[in-house]
Amino acid sequence: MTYSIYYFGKITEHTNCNYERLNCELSTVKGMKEALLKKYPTLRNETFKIAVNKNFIDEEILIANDSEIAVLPPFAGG
Amino acid sequence: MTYSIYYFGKITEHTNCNYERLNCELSTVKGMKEALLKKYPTLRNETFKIAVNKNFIDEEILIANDSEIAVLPPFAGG
Amino acid sequence: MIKKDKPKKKVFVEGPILPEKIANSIAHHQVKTNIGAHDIFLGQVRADEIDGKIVQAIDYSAYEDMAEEKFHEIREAAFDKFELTCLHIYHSKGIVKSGEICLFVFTSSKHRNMAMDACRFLVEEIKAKVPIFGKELFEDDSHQWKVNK
Amino acid sequence: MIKKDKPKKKVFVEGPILPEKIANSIAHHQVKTNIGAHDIFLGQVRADEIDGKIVQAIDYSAYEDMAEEKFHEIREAAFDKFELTCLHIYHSKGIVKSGEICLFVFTSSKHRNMAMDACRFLVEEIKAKVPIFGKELFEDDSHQWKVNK
Repeated sequence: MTYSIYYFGKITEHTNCNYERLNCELSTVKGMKEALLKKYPTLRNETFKIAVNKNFIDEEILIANDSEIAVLPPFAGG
Repeated sequence: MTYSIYYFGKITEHTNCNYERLNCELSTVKGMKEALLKKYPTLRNETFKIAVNKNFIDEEILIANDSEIAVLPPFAGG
Repeated sequence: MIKKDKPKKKVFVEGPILPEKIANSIAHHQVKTNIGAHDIFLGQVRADEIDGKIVQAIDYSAYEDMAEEKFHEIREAAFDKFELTCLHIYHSKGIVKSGEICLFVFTSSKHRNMAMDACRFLVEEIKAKVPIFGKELFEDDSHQWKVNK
Repeated sequence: MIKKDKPKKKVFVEGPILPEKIANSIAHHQVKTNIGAHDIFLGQVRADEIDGKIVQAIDYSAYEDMAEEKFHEIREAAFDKFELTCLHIYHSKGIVKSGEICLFVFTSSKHRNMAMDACRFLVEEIKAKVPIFGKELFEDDSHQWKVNK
């Protein structure tokens, strides 16, 4: 599977990039979280949510190939 | 007693004036209402409140000489 | 009536409240950097249809001395009830055409809830307690007197 | 995600929201003579002191595609829940200095309650659901990331 992953706000201070393409096994949101924490161990101290194609989905649902994944720190609008 | 009486809004359509000085006996708000209805019988169909020196007071309290009396139709601010 | 020591602020403005006045008010608050939230309520004259006739304008009058006192009391009550940085109230007198603004209530606070709660409180208090009268004028020179609900 | 037919309105503006923009928005509503009440919420950047350092500005960024979708959903929900004539939302991106405005929510209705309820609903929804991020910048070039309560 290939996923496009976007990072925002404070998360980018851990990843040092806003965007990357990740090749990995078919995954769920939960699996994706674990893969990210493995790649960027310091993310463990951050609060974040994962959006799939601009929506929050159940952690156990499989993420389709070519999905747009976003790693989002707490919101601060307004 | 002498009272200064001010009329506002729709009330002035019954009194045909904004202001008059009224000489009458020592009176309460209740008594003042009755005197006004006697002088301007068509006021009977109107809703109004009487303010004494810019406040609403108990209907039974005596109104001091030289008080400023206002006859106020329903409010429409905003 | 007990005399208050604080000077009363003038609330009434002649004719409609212009958008530029609102912009100026907002701009004046940019130096107050402890403010995080503003709430603004604007009352606008509606072109209501009543018995087939359309309201063209409202001619506002008031028992001004009492009204300014009531505005002052309402303002003090709001400062007691809510944590506000500042608040401003303006109301028209005289002719305000339909589509024009007749009431401008402006509250500012550190956080949003206080600003919004205070703004609502002020609007309700003004409508209920301030002796302002509105003559709704129709095209054919007839009129009717507005009553707040 | 179901595709919506209605065009989405642009919410993001570069830098602070200027008082003149607010005045223009208000002025544009004077032709809508069925409106009786407007409510406006403004978010302003506070010069908060954090560990002895003062916030100079917030640098706003967003997951813009998702944010515009969320704004659209929130707007549709407000129109469903409240009887509104119209509503407008603008949010800054990029640098907004302390004292400047970063959020402008504008609701209009025939009567006051709907406008005020809707405005409050919108502000809460925006704060909770829209992926916008704020980097609070201090004088010494350090920063911290803002988190909504």
